[in-house]
Amino acid sequence: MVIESMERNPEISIRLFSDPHLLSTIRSTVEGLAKVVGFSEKSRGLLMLAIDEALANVIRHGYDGRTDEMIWVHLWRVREPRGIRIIIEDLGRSVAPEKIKGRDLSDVKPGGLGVHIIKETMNESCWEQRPEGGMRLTLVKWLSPEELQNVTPTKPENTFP
Amino acid sequence: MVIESMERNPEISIRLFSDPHLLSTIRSTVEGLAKVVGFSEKSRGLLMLAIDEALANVIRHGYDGRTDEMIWVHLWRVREPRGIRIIIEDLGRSVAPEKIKGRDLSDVKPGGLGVHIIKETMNESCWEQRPEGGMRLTLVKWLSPEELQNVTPTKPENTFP
Amino acid sequence: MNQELVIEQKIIGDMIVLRPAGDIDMARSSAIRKAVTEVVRTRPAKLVIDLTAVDYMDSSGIATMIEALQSSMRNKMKFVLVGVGPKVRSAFEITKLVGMFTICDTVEEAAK
Amino acid sequence: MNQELVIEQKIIGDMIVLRPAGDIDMARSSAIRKAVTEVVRTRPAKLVIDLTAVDYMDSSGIATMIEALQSSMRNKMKFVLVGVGPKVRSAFEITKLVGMFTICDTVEEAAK
Ligand SMILES: Nc1ncnc2c1ncn2[C@@H]1O[C@H](COP(=O)(O)OP(=O)(O)O)[C@@H](O)[C@H]1O
Ligand SMILES: Nc1ncnc2c1ncn2[C@@H]1O[C@H](COP(=O)(O)OP(=O)(O)O)[C@@H](O)[C@H]1O
Repeated sequence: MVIESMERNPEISIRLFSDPHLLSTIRSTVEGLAKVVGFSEKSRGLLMLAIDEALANVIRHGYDGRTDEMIWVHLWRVREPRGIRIIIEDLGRSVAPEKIKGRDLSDVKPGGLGVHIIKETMNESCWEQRPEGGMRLTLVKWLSPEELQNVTPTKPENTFP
Repeated sequence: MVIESMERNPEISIRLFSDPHLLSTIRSTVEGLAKVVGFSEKSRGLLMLAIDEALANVIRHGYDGRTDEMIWVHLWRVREPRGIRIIIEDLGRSVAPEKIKGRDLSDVKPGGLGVHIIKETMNESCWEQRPEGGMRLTLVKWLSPEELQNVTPTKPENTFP
Repeated sequence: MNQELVIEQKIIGDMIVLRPAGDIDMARSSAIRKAVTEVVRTRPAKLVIDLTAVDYMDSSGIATMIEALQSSMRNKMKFVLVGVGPKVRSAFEITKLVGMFTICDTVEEAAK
Repeated sequence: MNQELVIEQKIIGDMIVLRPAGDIDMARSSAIRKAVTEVVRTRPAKLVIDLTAVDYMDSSGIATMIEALQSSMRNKMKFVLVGVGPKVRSAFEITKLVGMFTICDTVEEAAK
Protein backbone atom coordinates (compact mmCIF):
# COMPACT_ATOMS: atom_id res chain seq x y z
CA MET A 1 0.00 0.00 0.00
CA VAL A 2 2.62 2.49 1.10
CA ILE A 3 4.91 1.39 -1.69
CA GLU A 4 2.19 1.80 -4.28
CA SER A 5 1.30 5.26 -3.12
CA MET A 6 4.99 6.22 -3.06
CA GLU A 7 5.15 5.17 -6.67
CA ARG A 8 2.45 7.71 -7.41
CA ASN A 9 3.26 10.64 -5.10
CA PRO A 10 6.77 11.94 -5.58
CA GLU A 11 8.92 11.09 -2.59
CA ILE A 12 10.49 14.52 -2.83
CA SER A 13 8.86 17.49 -4.57
CA ILE A 14 10.71 20.74 -5.05
CA ARG A 15 9.51 24.13 -6.20
CA LEU A 16 12.20 26.61 -7.07
CA PHE A 17 12.63 29.98 -8.72
CA SER A 18 14.15 29.98 -12.20
CA ASP A 19 17.39 31.45 -10.87
CA PRO A 20 20.56 29.89 -12.36
CA HIS A 21 22.25 30.29 -8.97
CA LEU A 22 19.87 27.70 -7.53
CA LEU A 23 20.78 24.98 -10.03
CA SER A 24 23.83 23.81 -8.07
CA THR A 25 21.54 23.16 -5.10
CA ILE A 26 19.18 21.01 -7.15
CA ARG A 27 22.15 19.13 -8.58
CA SER A 28 23.19 18.35 -4.99
CA THR A 29 19.70 17.09 -4.21
CA VAL A 30 19.67 14.72 -7.15
CA GLU A 31 23.20 13.58 -6.33
CA GLY A 32 22.09 12.86 -2.79
CA LEU A 33 19.10 10.76 -3.80
CA ALA A 34 21.13 8.95 -6.47
CA LYS A 35 23.64 7.97 -3.80
CA VAL A 36 20.89 6.50 -1.61
CA VAL A 37 19.67 4.46 -4.58
CA GLY A 38 23.18 3.14 -5.24
CA PHE A 39 24.44 4.96 -8.33
CA SER A 40 28.21 5.05 -8.77
CA GLU A 41 30.12 8.30 -8.53
CA LYS A 42 30.40 8.46 -12.32
CA SER A 43 26.67 7.92 -12.86
CA ARG A 44 25.88 10.51 -10.21
CA GLY A 45 28.06 13.01 -12.05
CA LEU A 46 26.17 12.36 -15.27
CA LEU A 47 22.81 12.59 -13.49
CA MET A 48 23.82 15.99 -12.09
CA LEU A 49 24.74 17.06 -15.59
CA ALA A 50 21.44 15.86 -17.06
CA ILE A 51 19.25 17.59 -14.47
CA ASP A 52 21.35 20.73 -14.74
CA GLU A 53 21.01 20.88 -18.53
CA ALA A 54 17.28 20.23 -18.30
CA LEU A 55 16.74 23.03 -15.78
CA ALA A 56 19.04 25.41 -17.68
CA ASN A 57 16.92 24.79 -20.79
CA VAL A 58 13.73 25.59 -18.90
CA ILE A 59 15.23 28.89 -17.75
CA ARG A 60 16.82 29.73 -21.10
CA HIS A 61 14.17 28.55 -23.57
CA GLY A 62 11.02 28.15 -21.49
CA TYR A 63 11.34 31.38 -19.50
CA ASP A 64 13.68 33.42 -21.79
CA GLY A 65 16.13 33.84 -18.94
CA ARG A 66 13.65 35.32 -16.45
CA THR A 67 14.73 34.45 -12.92
CA ASP A 68 11.45 34.93 -11.02
CA GLU A 69 9.38 32.14 -12.58
CA MET A 70 8.55 28.77 -11.01
CA ILE A 71 10.00 25.34 -11.77
CA TRP A 72 8.87 22.08 -10.19
CA VAL A 73 11.12 19.05 -9.77
CA HIS A 74 9.67 15.73 -8.57
CA LEU A 75 11.87 12.83 -7.49
CA TRP A 76 11.26 9.14 -6.90
CA ARG A 77 13.39 6.17 -6.04
CA VAL A 78 12.20 3.41 -8.39
CA ARG A 79 12.15 -0.22 -7.33
CA GLU A 80 11.92 -2.34 -10.49
CA PRO A 81 14.24 -1.87 -12.23
CA ARG A 82 16.04 -0.08 -9.46
CA GLY A 83 16.75 3.54 -10.32
CA ILE A 84 15.59 7.12 -10.14
CA ARG A 85 12.72 9.01 -11.80
CA ILE A 86 12.71 12.78 -12.20
CA ILE A 87 9.91 14.96 -13.53
CA ILE A 88 10.55 18.62 -14.33
CA GLU A 89 7.59 20.92 -14.93
CA ASP A 90 7.38 24.57 -15.92
CA LEU A 91 4.80 27.14 -17.00
CA GLY A 92 6.99 28.65 -19.71
CA ARG A 93 6.88 28.54 -23.48
CA SER A 94 5.39 25.31 -24.73
CA VAL A 95 7.07 23.82 -27.78
CA ALA A 96 6.29 20.69 -29.78
CA PRO A 97 8.38 17.86 -28.27
CA GLU A 98 9.77 16.91 -31.68
CA LYS A 99 11.45 20.33 -31.85
CA ILE A 100 13.59 19.48 -28.83
CA LYS A 101 16.52 17.61 -30.21
CA GLY A 102 20.26 17.46 -29.78
CA ARG A 103 22.41 18.65 -32.66
CA ASP A 104 24.88 16.71 -34.76
CA LEU A 105 28.03 16.56 -32.62
CA SER A 106 30.38 16.21 -35.59
CA ASP A 107 29.87 19.93 -36.18
CA VAL A 108 32.04 21.37 -33.40
CA LYS A 109 30.58 24.62 -32.12
CA PRO A 110 29.61 26.09 -28.79
CA GLY A 111 26.05 25.40 -27.62
CA GLY A 112 23.43 22.86 -28.52
CA LEU A 113 24.81 20.13 -26.27
CA GLY A 114 22.20 19.98 -23.49
CA VAL A 115 19.59 17.74 -25.09
CA HIS A 116 22.33 15.42 -26.30
CA ILE A 117 23.70 15.09 -22.75
CA ILE A 118 20.24 14.43 -21.33
CA LYS A 119 19.38 11.71 -23.87
CA GLU A 120 22.77 10.08 -23.59
CA THR A 121 22.68 9.98 -19.78
CA MET A 122 19.12 8.83 -19.14
CA ASN A 123 17.40 5.58 -20.02
CA GLU A 124 14.21 7.54 -20.69
CA SER A 125 13.74 11.21 -21.50
CA CYS A 126 10.37 12.37 -22.67
CA TRP A 127 9.17 15.94 -23.25
CA GLU A 128 5.44 16.72 -23.23
CA GLN A 129 3.35 19.85 -23.51
CA ARG A 130 1.30 20.29 -20.34
CA PRO A 131 -2.41 20.97 -20.80
CA GLU A 132 -2.03 23.79 -18.21
CA GLY A 133 0.74 25.36 -20.32
CA GLY A 134 4.48 24.86 -20.13
CA MET A 135 6.43 21.63 -20.53
CA ARG A 136 6.88 18.40 -18.62
CA LEU A 137 10.10 16.41 -18.92
CA THR A 138 10.19 12.87 -17.54
CA LEU A 139 13.63 11.37 -16.93
CA VAL A 140 14.43 7.84 -15.79
CA LYS A 141 17.78 6.22 -15.11
CA TRP A 142 18.32 2.67 -13.91
CA LEU A 143 21.31 1.21 -12.11
CA SER A 144 23.71 -0.53 -14.46
CA PRO A 145 24.14 -4.30 -13.91
CA GLU A 146 27.49 -3.50 -12.29
CA GLU A 147 25.97 -0.93 -9.94
CA LEU A 148 23.22 -3.40 -9.04
CA GLN A 149 25.85 -5.94 -8.03
CA ASN A 150 27.57 -3.47 -5.73
CA VAL A 151 24.38 -2.56 -3.96
CA THR A 152 24.05 -3.90 -0.42
CA PRO A 153 21.77 -6.91 -0.01
CA THR A 154 18.28 -6.11 1.26
CA LYS A 155 19.08 -7.54 4.67
CA PRO A 156 22.18 -5.75 5.88
CA GLU A 157 22.62 -8.23 8.75
CA ASN A 158 23.60 -10.81 6.12
CA THR A 159 26.87 -8.97 5.69
CA PHE A 160 27.58 -9.62 9.33
CA PRO A 161 28.17 -13.27 10.14
CA MET B 1 10.68 44.14 -6.29
CA VAL B 2 11.96 40.72 -7.18
CA ILE B 3 14.25 40.72 -4.19
CA GLU B 4 11.44 41.65 -1.86
CA SER B 5 9.17 38.92 -3.14
CA MET B 6 12.03 36.41 -2.88
CA GLU B 7 12.35 37.35 0.76
CA ARG B 8 8.75 36.31 1.21
CA ASN B 9 8.37 33.28 -1.07
CA PRO B 10 10.88 30.55 -0.30
CA GLU B 11 13.41 30.30 -3.10
CA ILE B 12 13.29 26.53 -2.79
CA SER B 13 10.37 24.62 -1.25
CA ILE B 14 10.56 20.90 -0.68
CA ARG B 15 7.89 18.43 0.28
CA LEU B 16 9.12 15.01 1.34
CA PHE B 17 7.87 11.83 2.95
CA SER B 18 8.91 11.23 6.55
CA ASP B 19 11.30 8.46 5.48
CA PRO B 20 14.69 8.51 7.27
CA HIS B 21 16.31 7.32 4.04
CA LEU B 22 15.45 10.67 2.45
CA LEU B 23 17.25 12.76 5.07
CA SER B 24 20.64 12.43 3.41
CA THR B 25 19.15 13.95 0.26
CA ILE B 26 17.81 16.97 2.14
CA ARG B 27 21.18 17.38 3.86
CA SER B 28 22.75 17.54 0.39
CA THR B 29 20.26 20.18 -0.67
CA VAL B 30 21.03 22.39 2.31
CA GLU B 31 24.76 21.85 1.83
CA GLY B 32 24.39 22.92 -1.79
CA LEU B 33 22.55 26.14 -0.99
CA ALA B 34 24.93 26.92 1.88
CA LYS B 35 27.83 26.65 -0.55
CA VAL B 36 26.22 29.13 -2.92
CA VAL B 37 25.76 31.55 -0.03
CA GLY B 38 29.43 31.20 0.94
CA PHE B 39 29.49 29.08 4.10
CA SER B 40 32.78 27.34 4.87
CA GLU B 41 33.07 23.57 4.73
CA LYS B 42 32.94 23.39 8.52
CA SER B 43 29.79 25.53 8.74
CA ARG B 44 28.18 23.49 5.98
CA GLY B 45 28.85 20.32 7.95
CA LEU B 46 27.17 21.81 11.02
CA LEU B 47 24.23 23.04 8.94
CA MET B 48 23.75 19.53 7.57
CA LEU B 49 23.79 18.23 11.11
CA ALA B 50 21.25 20.78 12.31
CA ILE B 51 18.74 20.15 9.51
CA ASP B 52 19.23 16.41 9.89
CA GLU B 53 18.52 16.50 13.64
CA ALA B 54 15.49 18.72 13.11
CA LEU B 55 14.00 16.39 10.49
CA ALA B 56 14.84 13.28 12.53
CA ASN B 57 12.96 14.84 15.46
CA VAL B 58 9.92 15.49 13.28
CA ILE B 59 9.89 11.84 12.19
CA ARG B 60 10.65 10.46 15.66
CA HIS B 61 8.60 12.73 17.91
CA GLY B 62 6.14 14.44 15.58
CA TYR B 63 5.17 11.37 13.56
CA ASP B 64 6.16 8.56 15.99
CA GLY B 65 8.41 7.04 13.36
CA ARG B 66 5.75 6.75 10.64
CA THR B 67 7.41 7.00 7.22
CA ASP B 68 4.43 7.96 5.05
CA GLU B 69 3.68 11.41 6.46
CA MET B 70 4.57 14.76 4.90
CA ILE B 71 7.31 17.21 5.86
CA TRP B 72 7.87 20.61 4.25
CA VAL B 73 11.25 22.34 4.07
CA HIS B 74 11.53 25.93 2.83
CA LEU B 75 14.86 27.53 2.00
CA TRP B 76 16.00 31.10 1.43
CA ARG B 77 19.28 32.82 0.84
CA VAL B 78 19.24 35.85 3.13
CA ARG B 79 20.90 39.11 2.14
CA GLU B 80 21.34 41.19 5.31
CA PRO B 81 23.05 39.78 7.26
CA ARG B 82 24.11 37.31 4.60
CA GLY B 83 23.07 33.77 5.45
CA ILE B 84 20.46 31.07 5.08
CA ARG B 85 16.94 30.67 6.43
CA ILE B 86 15.23 27.30 6.77
CA ILE B 87 11.65 26.60 7.81
CA ILE B 88 10.53 23.06 8.58
CA GLU B 89 6.82 22.30 8.89
CA ASP B 90 4.94 19.15 9.77
CA LEU B 91 1.42 18.01 10.58
CA GLY B 92 2.47 15.73 13.44
CA ARG B 93 2.08 15.95 17.18
CA SER B 94 2.05 19.53 18.37
CA VAL B 95 3.96 20.20 21.59
CA ALA B 96 4.48 23.38 23.56
CA PRO B 97 7.73 24.97 22.31
CA GLU B 98 9.10 25.28 25.84
CA LYS B 99 9.08 21.46 26.08
CA ILE B 100 11.61 21.22 23.28
CA LYS B 101 14.93 21.64 24.97
CA GLY B 102 18.39 20.13 24.86
CA ARG B 103 19.52 18.16 27.88
CA ASP B 104 22.41 18.84 30.22
CA LEU B 105 25.47 17.55 28.39
CA SER B 106 27.47 16.87 31.56
CA ASP B 107 25.31 13.76 32.01
CA VAL B 108 26.88 11.47 29.39
CA LYS B 109 24.25 9.17 27.92
CA PRO B 110 23.03 8.21 24.49
CA GLY B 111 20.24 10.40 23.03
CA GLY B 112 18.93 13.87 23.75
CA LEU B 113 21.57 15.65 21.69
CA GLY B 114 19.57 16.87 18.71
CA VAL B 115 18.07 20.07 20.12
CA HIS B 116 21.42 20.98 21.62
CA ILE B 117 23.11 20.58 18.20
CA ILE B 118 20.43 22.68 16.50
CA LYS B 119 20.63 25.54 19.01
CA GLU B 120 24.42 25.51 19.06
CA THR B 121 24.71 25.58 15.26
CA MET B 122 22.09 28.15 14.32
CA ASN B 123 21.90 31.85 15.14
CA GLU B 124 18.15 31.52 15.47
CA SER B 125 16.04 28.44 16.16
CA CYS B 126 12.41 28.90 17.00
CA TRP B 127 9.71 26.25 17.40
CA GLU B 128 6.04 27.19 17.05
CA GLN B 129 2.77 25.31 17.09
CA ARG B 130 1.02 25.77 13.73
CA PRO B 131 -2.63 26.79 13.87
CA GLU B 132 -3.31 24.06 11.27
CA GLY B 133 -1.70 21.48 13.57
CA GLY B 134 1.86 20.24 13.72
CA MET B 135 4.99 22.28 14.33
CA ARG B 136 6.98 24.97 12.54
CA LEU B 137 10.71 25.32 13.17
CA THR B 138 12.47 28.44 11.87
CA LEU B 139 16.25 28.25 11.59
CA VAL B 140 18.62 31.04 10.61
CA LYS B 141 22.38 31.01 10.25
CA TRP B 142 24.55 33.93 9.18
CA LEU B 143 28.01 33.89 7.68
CA SER B 144 30.73 34.44 10.26
CA PRO B 145 32.82 37.61 9.82
CA GLU B 146 35.60 35.41 8.48
CA GLU B 147 33.31 33.72 5.95
CA LEU B 148 32.02 37.13 4.88
CA GLN B 149 35.57 38.22 4.15
CA ASN B 150 36.23 35.21 1.96
CA VAL B 151 33.12 35.76 -0.10
CA THR B 152 33.73 37.04 -3.62
CA PRO B 153 33.07 40.74 -4.20
CA THR B 154 29.71 41.55 -5.74
CA LYS B 155 31.29 42.42 -9.08
CA PRO B 156 33.34 39.37 -10.06
CA GLU B 157 35.04 41.32 -12.89
CA ASN B 158 36.85 43.28 -10.17
CA THR B 159 38.89 40.19 -9.44
CA PHE B 160 40.19 40.37 -12.98
CA PRO B 161 42.41 43.36 -13.58
CA MET C 1 15.58 0.16 -2.39
CA ASN C 2 18.31 1.92 -0.40
CA GLN C 3 22.05 1.52 -0.27
CA GLU C 4 22.56 0.29 3.32
CA LEU C 5 25.58 0.72 5.53
CA VAL C 6 28.26 -1.83 4.71
CA ILE C 7 30.18 -2.93 7.81
CA GLU C 8 33.41 -4.85 7.45
CA GLN C 9 34.69 -6.82 10.39
CA LYS C 10 38.31 -7.79 10.97
CA ILE C 11 39.84 -9.80 13.81
CA ILE C 12 43.44 -8.82 14.63
CA GLY C 13 44.72 -10.85 17.58
CA ASP C 14 42.42 -10.10 20.53
CA MET C 15 41.10 -6.96 18.89
CA ILE C 16 38.04 -6.63 16.65
CA VAL C 17 37.81 -3.80 14.13
CA LEU C 18 34.47 -2.68 12.71
CA ARG C 19 34.69 -0.56 9.60
CA PRO C 20 31.39 0.96 8.49
CA ALA C 21 31.33 2.69 5.09
CA GLY C 22 28.82 5.44 4.38
CA ASP C 23 26.91 8.10 6.29
CA ILE C 24 25.74 7.09 9.76
CA ASP C 25 22.37 8.72 10.31
CA MET C 26 18.87 7.90 11.54
CA ALA C 27 18.33 5.46 8.67
CA ARG C 28 21.58 3.62 9.19
CA SER C 29 22.78 3.79 12.78
CA SER C 30 20.84 0.65 13.76
CA ALA C 31 23.14 -1.41 11.51
CA ILE C 32 26.25 -0.31 13.39
CA ARG C 33 24.47 -0.67 16.75
CA LYS C 34 23.62 -4.27 15.87
CA ALA C 35 27.20 -4.98 14.80
CA VAL C 36 28.57 -3.55 18.06
CA THR C 37 26.20 -5.69 20.14
CA GLU C 38 27.36 -8.84 18.30
CA VAL C 39 31.00 -7.98 18.85
CA VAL C 40 30.61 -7.18 22.54
CA ARG C 41 28.96 -10.58 22.98
CA THR C 42 32.26 -12.23 21.91
CA ARG C 43 34.21 -10.12 24.44
CA PRO C 44 37.42 -9.25 22.62
CA ALA C 45 40.03 -7.37 24.65
CA LYS C 46 39.58 -4.36 22.40
CA LEU C 47 36.87 -3.01 20.11
CA VAL C 48 37.97 -0.56 17.43
CA ILE C 49 35.53 1.35 15.24
CA ASP C 50 37.29 2.60 12.15
CA LEU C 51 35.42 5.64 10.84
CA THR C 52 37.77 6.36 7.94
CA ALA C 53 35.01 5.62 5.41
CA VAL C 54 32.35 7.52 7.36
CA ASP C 55 32.00 11.03 6.03
CA TYR C 56 29.02 12.05 8.14
CA MET C 57 27.56 11.11 11.51
CA ASP C 58 24.50 12.51 13.26
CA SER C 59 23.39 12.32 16.89
CA SER C 60 22.01 8.80 16.43
CA GLY C 61 25.50 7.73 15.37
CA ILE C 62 27.02 9.52 18.33
CA ALA C 63 24.52 7.85 20.63
CA THR C 64 25.64 4.51 19.22
CA MET C 65 29.27 5.36 19.94
CA ILE C 66 28.37 6.29 23.54
CA GLU C 67 26.51 2.98 23.90
CA ALA C 68 29.52 1.13 22.49
CA LEU C 69 31.83 2.93 24.92
CA GLN C 70 29.59 2.18 27.87
CA SER C 71 29.05 -1.48 27.08
CA SER C 72 32.79 -1.87 26.42
CA MET C 73 33.47 -0.43 29.88
CA ARG C 74 30.89 -2.74 31.47
CA ASN C 75 32.60 -5.69 29.79
CA LYS C 76 36.12 -4.51 30.66
CA MET C 77 36.98 -4.10 26.99
CA LYS C 78 39.01 -1.26 25.56
CA PHE C 79 37.16 0.93 23.05
CA VAL C 80 38.98 3.03 20.43
CA LEU C 81 37.78 5.24 17.58
CA VAL C 82 39.96 5.53 14.48
CA GLY C 83 39.90 7.69 11.34
CA VAL C 84 37.72 10.49 12.70
CA GLY C 85 37.39 12.96 9.80
CA PRO C 86 36.61 16.67 10.18
CA LYS C 87 32.80 16.39 9.81
CA VAL C 88 32.53 13.55 12.30
CA ARG C 89 34.89 15.31 14.67
CA SER C 90 32.82 18.47 14.68
CA ALA C 91 29.72 16.43 15.53
CA PHE C 92 31.58 15.09 18.58
CA GLU C 93 32.86 18.55 19.40
CA ILE C 94 29.51 20.32 19.26
CA THR C 95 28.08 17.74 21.68
CA LYS C 96 31.14 18.26 23.94
CA LEU C 97 31.85 14.53 23.81
CA VAL C 98 35.19 14.47 22.06
CA GLY C 99 37.09 14.10 25.34
CA MET C 100 35.14 10.95 26.30
CA PHE C 101 36.71 8.80 23.63
CA THR C 102 40.13 7.36 22.91
CA ILE C 103 40.79 8.45 19.35
CA CYS C 104 43.70 7.17 17.25
CA ASP C 105 44.73 8.09 13.73
CA THR C 106 45.18 4.55 12.44
CA VAL C 107 44.21 0.98 13.29
CA GLU C 108 47.92 0.19 13.81
CA GLU C 109 48.14 2.87 16.46
CA ALA C 110 44.94 1.61 18.08
CA ALA C 111 46.46 -1.87 18.28
CA LYS C 112 49.27 -0.68 20.59
CA MET D 1 24.22 37.15 -2.43
CA ASN D 2 26.03 34.35 -4.27
CA GLN D 3 29.56 33.05 -4.07
CA GLU D 4 30.85 33.85 -7.57
CA LEU D 5 33.56 32.10 -9.54
CA VAL D 6 37.01 33.23 -8.44
CA ILE D 7 39.47 33.29 -11.34
CA GLU D 8 43.18 33.61 -10.67
CA GLN D 9 45.45 34.75 -13.45
CA LYS D 10 49.16 34.01 -13.69
CA ILE D 11 51.66 35.08 -16.35
CA ILE D 12 54.50 32.59 -16.85
CA GLY D 13 56.82 33.79 -19.65
CA ASP D 14 54.70 34.07 -22.79
CA MET D 15 51.97 31.88 -21.35
CA ILE D 16 48.90 32.97 -19.40
CA VAL D 17 47.24 30.59 -16.96
CA LEU D 18 43.63 31.08 -15.86
CA ARG D 19 42.62 29.16 -12.77
CA PRO D 20 38.90 29.26 -11.98
CA ALA D 21 37.80 27.81 -8.65
CA GLY D 22 34.28 26.45 -8.21
CA ASP D 23 31.56 24.89 -10.33
CA ILE D 24 31.27 26.22 -13.87
CA ASP D 25 27.58 26.23 -14.73
CA MET D 26 24.92 28.49 -16.25
CA ALA D 27 25.27 30.97 -13.38
CA ARG D 28 29.03 31.19 -13.59
CA SER D 29 30.33 30.43 -17.06
CA SER D 30 30.07 34.08 -18.14
CA ALA D 31 32.84 34.96 -15.68
CA ILE D 32 35.29 32.57 -17.30
CA ARG D 33 34.13 33.59 -20.79
CA LYS D 34 34.90 37.23 -19.93
CA ALA D 35 38.31 36.29 -18.54
CA VAL D 36 39.19 34.35 -21.69
CA THR D 37 38.20 37.28 -23.92
CA GLU D 38 40.46 39.62 -21.93
CA VAL D 39 43.39 37.23 -22.18
CA VAL D 40 42.99 36.61 -25.91
CA ARG D 41 43.08 40.38 -26.43
CA THR D 42 46.65 40.43 -25.04
CA ARG D 43 47.69 37.61 -27.43
CA PRO D 44 50.01 35.47 -25.34
CA ALA D 45 51.69 32.58 -27.16
CA LYS D 46 49.78 30.13 -25.02
CA LEU D 47 46.55 30.16 -23.02
CA VAL D 48 46.23 27.54 -20.30
CA ILE D 49 43.02 26.95 -18.37
CA ASP D 50 43.78 25.12 -15.15
CA LEU D 51 40.64 23.24 -14.06
CA THR D 52 42.19 21.63 -10.97
CA ALA D 53 39.82 23.57 -8.69
CA VAL D 54 36.78 22.97 -10.90
CA ASP D 55 34.81 20.01 -9.69
CA TYR D 56 31.88 20.37 -12.06
CA MET D 57 31.27 21.78 -15.53
CA ASP D 58 28.07 21.83 -17.56
CA SER D 59 27.49 22.42 -21.27
CA SER D 60 27.76 26.19 -20.87
CA GLY D 61 31.26 25.63 -19.48
CA ILE D 62 32.08 23.29 -22.34
CA ALA D 63 30.78 25.84 -24.82
CA THR D 64 33.13 28.38 -23.24
CA MET D 65 36.06 25.98 -23.66
CA ILE D 66 35.15 25.48 -27.33
CA GLU D 67 34.99 29.26 -27.81
CA ALA D 68 38.36 29.63 -26.10
CA LEU D 69 39.85 26.94 -28.35
CA GLN D 70 38.43 28.54 -31.48
CA SER D 71 39.50 32.08 -30.66
CA SER D 72 42.95 30.80 -29.68
CA MET D 73 43.22 29.14 -33.09
CA ARG D 74 42.09 32.31 -34.87
CA ASN D 75 44.76 34.24 -32.99
CA LYS D 76 47.46 31.60 -33.56
CA MET D 77 47.72 30.94 -29.84
CA LYS D 78 48.16 27.52 -28.28
CA PHE D 79 45.34 26.43 -25.99
CA VAL D 80 45.81 23.82 -23.26
CA LEU D 81 43.53 22.41 -20.56
CA VAL D 82 45.07 21.26 -17.30
CA GLY D 83 43.80 19.42 -14.22
CA VAL D 84 40.73 17.84 -15.80
CA GLY D 85 39.09 15.83 -13.02
CA PRO D 86 36.80 12.83 -13.51
CA LYS D 87 33.46 14.76 -13.48
CA VAL D 88 34.70 17.39 -15.93
CA ARG D 89 36.23 14.71 -18.11
CA SER D 90 33.00 12.78 -18.37
CA ALA D 91 31.21 15.98 -19.45
CA PHE D 92 33.72 16.29 -22.30
CA GLU D 93 33.40 12.61 -23.07
CA ILE D 94 29.62 12.50 -23.25
CA THR D 95 29.69 15.38 -25.72
CA LYS D 96 32.38 13.52 -27.73
CA LEU D 97 34.65 16.55 -27.46
CA VAL D 98 37.51 15.16 -25.42
CA GLY D 99 39.65 14.59 -28.53
CA MET D 100 39.40 18.26 -29.61
CA PHE D 101 41.51 19.56 -26.75
CA THR D 102 45.14 19.37 -25.72
CA ILE D 103 44.94 18.16 -22.12
CA CYS D 104 47.93 18.08 -19.75
CA ASP D 105 48.15 16.88 -16.17
CA THR D 106 50.00 19.89 -14.78
CA VAL D 107 50.77 23.50 -15.65
CA GLU D 108 54.49 22.57 -15.84
CA GLU D 109 53.72 20.00 -18.50
CA ALA D 110 51.55 22.51 -20.36
CA ALA D 111 54.48 24.95 -20.37
CA LYS D 112 56.64 22.61 -22.44
N1 LIG E 1 12.56 23.35 -21.82
C1 LIG E 1 12.57 23.75 -23.12
N2 LIG E 1 11.59 24.56 -23.58
C2 LIG E 1 11.60 24.97 -24.86
N3 LIG E 1 12.53 24.59 -25.76
C3 LIG E 1 13.52 23.79 -25.39
C4 LIG E 1 13.60 23.31 -24.05
N4 LIG E 1 14.69 22.52 -23.93
C5 LIG E 1 15.26 22.51 -25.16
N5 LIG E 1 14.58 23.25 -26.05
C6 LIG E 1 14.91 23.42 -27.50
O1 LIG E 1 15.85 22.42 -27.88
C7 LIG E 1 17.04 23.02 -28.41
C8 LIG E 1 18.28 22.23 -28.08
O2 LIG E 1 18.62 22.39 -26.69
P1 LIG E 1 20.10 22.13 -26.17
O3 LIG E 1 20.60 20.87 -26.78
O4 LIG E 1 20.08 22.18 -24.70
O5 LIG E 1 21.00 23.31 -26.75
P2 LIG E 1 20.97 24.89 -26.45
O6 LIG E 1 20.19 25.10 -25.21
O7 LIG E 1 22.42 25.24 -26.31
O8 LIG E 1 20.32 25.48 -27.67
C9 LIG E 1 17.04 24.43 -27.88
O9 LIG E 1 17.76 25.32 -28.70
C10 LIG E 1 15.56 24.76 -27.81
O10 LIG E 1 15.08 25.18 -29.06
N1 LIG F 1 9.59 18.06 16.14
C1 LIG F 1 9.31 17.73 17.43
N2 LIG F 1 8.05 17.43 17.78
C2 LIG F 1 7.77 17.11 19.05
N3 LIG F 1 8.68 17.05 20.03
C3 LIG F 1 9.96 17.32 19.77
C4 LIG F 1 10.34 17.67 18.45
N4 LIG F 1 11.68 17.90 18.47
C5 LIG F 1 12.11 17.69 19.73
N5 LIG F 1 11.08 17.33 20.54
C6 LIG F 1 11.17 17.06 21.99
O1 LIG F 1 12.42 17.55 22.47
C7 LIG F 1 13.18 16.49 23.12
C8 LIG F 1 14.67 16.66 22.88
O2 LIG F 1 15.02 16.33 21.53
P1 LIG F 1 16.50 15.91 21.14
O3 LIG F 1 17.46 16.84 21.80
O4 LIG F 1 16.59 15.83 19.66
O5 LIG F 1 16.73 14.47 21.76
P2 LIG F 1 16.04 13.07 21.44
O6 LIG F 1 15.34 13.20 20.11
O7 LIG F 1 17.18 12.10 21.41
O8 LIG F 1 15.08 12.83 22.57
C9 LIG F 1 12.60 15.22 22.55
O9 LIG F 1 12.78 14.14 23.40
C10 LIG F 1 11.13 15.58 22.33
O10 LIG F 1 10.41 15.43 23.52
